[in-house]
Amino acid sequence: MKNEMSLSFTAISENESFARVAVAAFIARLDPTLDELTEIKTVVSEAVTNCIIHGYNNTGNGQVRIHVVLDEGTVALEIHDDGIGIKDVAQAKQPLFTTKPELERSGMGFTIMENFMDHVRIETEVGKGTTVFMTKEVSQNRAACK
Amino acid sequence: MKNEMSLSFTAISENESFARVAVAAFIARLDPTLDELTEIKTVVSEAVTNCIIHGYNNTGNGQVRIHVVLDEGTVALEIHDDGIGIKDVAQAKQPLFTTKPELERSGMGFTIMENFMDHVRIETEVGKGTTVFMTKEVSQNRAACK
Amino acid sequence: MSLKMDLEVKYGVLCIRLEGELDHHTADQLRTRVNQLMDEEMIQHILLNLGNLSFMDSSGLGVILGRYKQITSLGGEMVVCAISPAVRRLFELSGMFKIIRLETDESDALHRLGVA
Amino acid sequence: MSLKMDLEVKYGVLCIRLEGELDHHTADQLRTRVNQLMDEEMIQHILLNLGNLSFMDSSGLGVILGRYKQITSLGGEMVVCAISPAVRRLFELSGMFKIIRLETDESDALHRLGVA
Ligand SMILES: Nc1ncnc2c1ncn2[C@@H]1O[C@H](COP(=O)(O)OP(=O)(O)O)[C@@H](O)[C@H]1O
Ligand SMILES: Nc1ncnc2c1ncn2[C@@H]1O[C@H](COP(=O)(O)OP(=O)(O)O)[C@@H](O)[C@H]1O
Repeated sequence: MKNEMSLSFTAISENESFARVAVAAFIARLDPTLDELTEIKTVVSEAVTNCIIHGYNNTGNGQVRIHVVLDEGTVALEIHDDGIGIKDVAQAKQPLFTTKPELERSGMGFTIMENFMDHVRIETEVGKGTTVFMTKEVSQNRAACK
Repeated sequence: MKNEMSLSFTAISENESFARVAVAAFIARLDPTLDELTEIKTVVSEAVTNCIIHGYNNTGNGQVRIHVVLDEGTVALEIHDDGIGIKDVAQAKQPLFTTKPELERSGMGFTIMENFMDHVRIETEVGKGTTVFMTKEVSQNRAACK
Repeated sequence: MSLKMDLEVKYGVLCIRLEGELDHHTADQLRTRVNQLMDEEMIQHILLNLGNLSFMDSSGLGVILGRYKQITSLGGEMVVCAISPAVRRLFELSGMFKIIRLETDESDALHRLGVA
Repeated sequence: MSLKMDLEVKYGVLCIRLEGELDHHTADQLRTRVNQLMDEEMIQHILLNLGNLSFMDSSGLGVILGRYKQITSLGGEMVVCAISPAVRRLFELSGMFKIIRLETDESDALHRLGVA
């Protein structure tokens, strides 16, 4: 059974925790382990924060969009902004690389996404926006399925 | 500050609790009372269930859409399906009226929405779908705002 | 959040103890479990313990009314022996207390049903 | 869920006890509070108690690294005295333990800082 959900919300930092909770609530029926749930909440937080800070330059204008598809035990996440885009993706993905050191960014966002998910793919166009596609297989606790 | 969120998901009953949790998480920053939160979760549950059971006839095909706008202390909710629509809205709103007694529907959905929210308005077109618009002023606990 | 159902038959009374959230999705699960048990065992009355039910909507009212009709058609009664504030409000709004008696606790309820 | 911050100055050590979720939104709140306190009082070292932090992301790493730079530029040290499993993983992934020492508890940490 395929089940999907789309979410879009104002690009303000107050909504970061909402995005995590919403995605976690949606995937709850897969009965992921606590570690898997934490990993998914973390990558949602990373990608959404990037849309707000980098994509929309912290203006509070613009919408962040999230699309989640559950298919068997696989979670597919898509997190999107219509913001400034990324010029050099290879550079952006390097650990500790950040274009906003003045905001005390750690430059670890993409590194965490790649560590916590099975696959990460970035689609971006300068001046148009960025989409991060991620998938993860969760170890469904079949015994708990009724 | 205006803050808005849109949500859409597959019209299956498993997603009813997700819809409640997502809306509750989004409005949490208004710091509503527990009673207000319960009221809003209940009306979300009523309207979403109606989309699934009545709008889409329990087929599992179709999407339920929710739009939430927070403006000062007011929550505006819009819950929509592209389903069969309602022929006679005045009749549908009557307490205990239901077109699906065989599914043990209580016919109390609209009555609960009207009791728990400040305003309820229904827009519907047979064969095209139904949208329920609801608003509620929540008593913001200003002391807790930082 | 889902629904935990604890079903026990005591002196011919089906005690239904619910914990969690009773909505359209979990109401279907509850209906299936109760109907199955009523097919298998001789049930005279139904006792509902809703003290730990944190959420209920009109689908919950529907499944309770359905079981009420079922047990009264067999000559039995339905009583509620604990209720949370959220659920109490829905019961009041829909006039459920006109047909379903509220007792203070389970043993009291069993007593009033004349079985214990 | 938001962040609860308990800030206390003890023997010139700023003890920061965090509970809840440290993300970009709450990291901004934490930065403001800590910087304000460091303007007002003489702070030698920073002690982080993250035992009750249920969630952290890379924005949390950023604000911690920022305070680390601040205190080391003043000749001080930063130690962590409790850490939850979720946060430990992020610390390991980003090599934080190479620069920030982990102690078993607060009194131990204060002792190692040479102040108590
Ligand atoms: N949605 C986005 N829009 C524009 N640029 C982005 C986006 N996401 C990431 N970037 C760029 O990639 C860099 C690295 O991102 P990341 O690894 O998450 O670290 P950080 O957010 O700490 O800078 C960012 O500094 C930014 O330049
Ligand atoms: N989204 C919808 N699409 C089509 N019909 C609807 C919708 N919502 C409500 N209705 C109609 O209105 C009636 C009353 O709804 P309600 O008061 O919620 O009671 P119930 O869901 O228990 O039937 C339903 O029985 C149905 O005929």
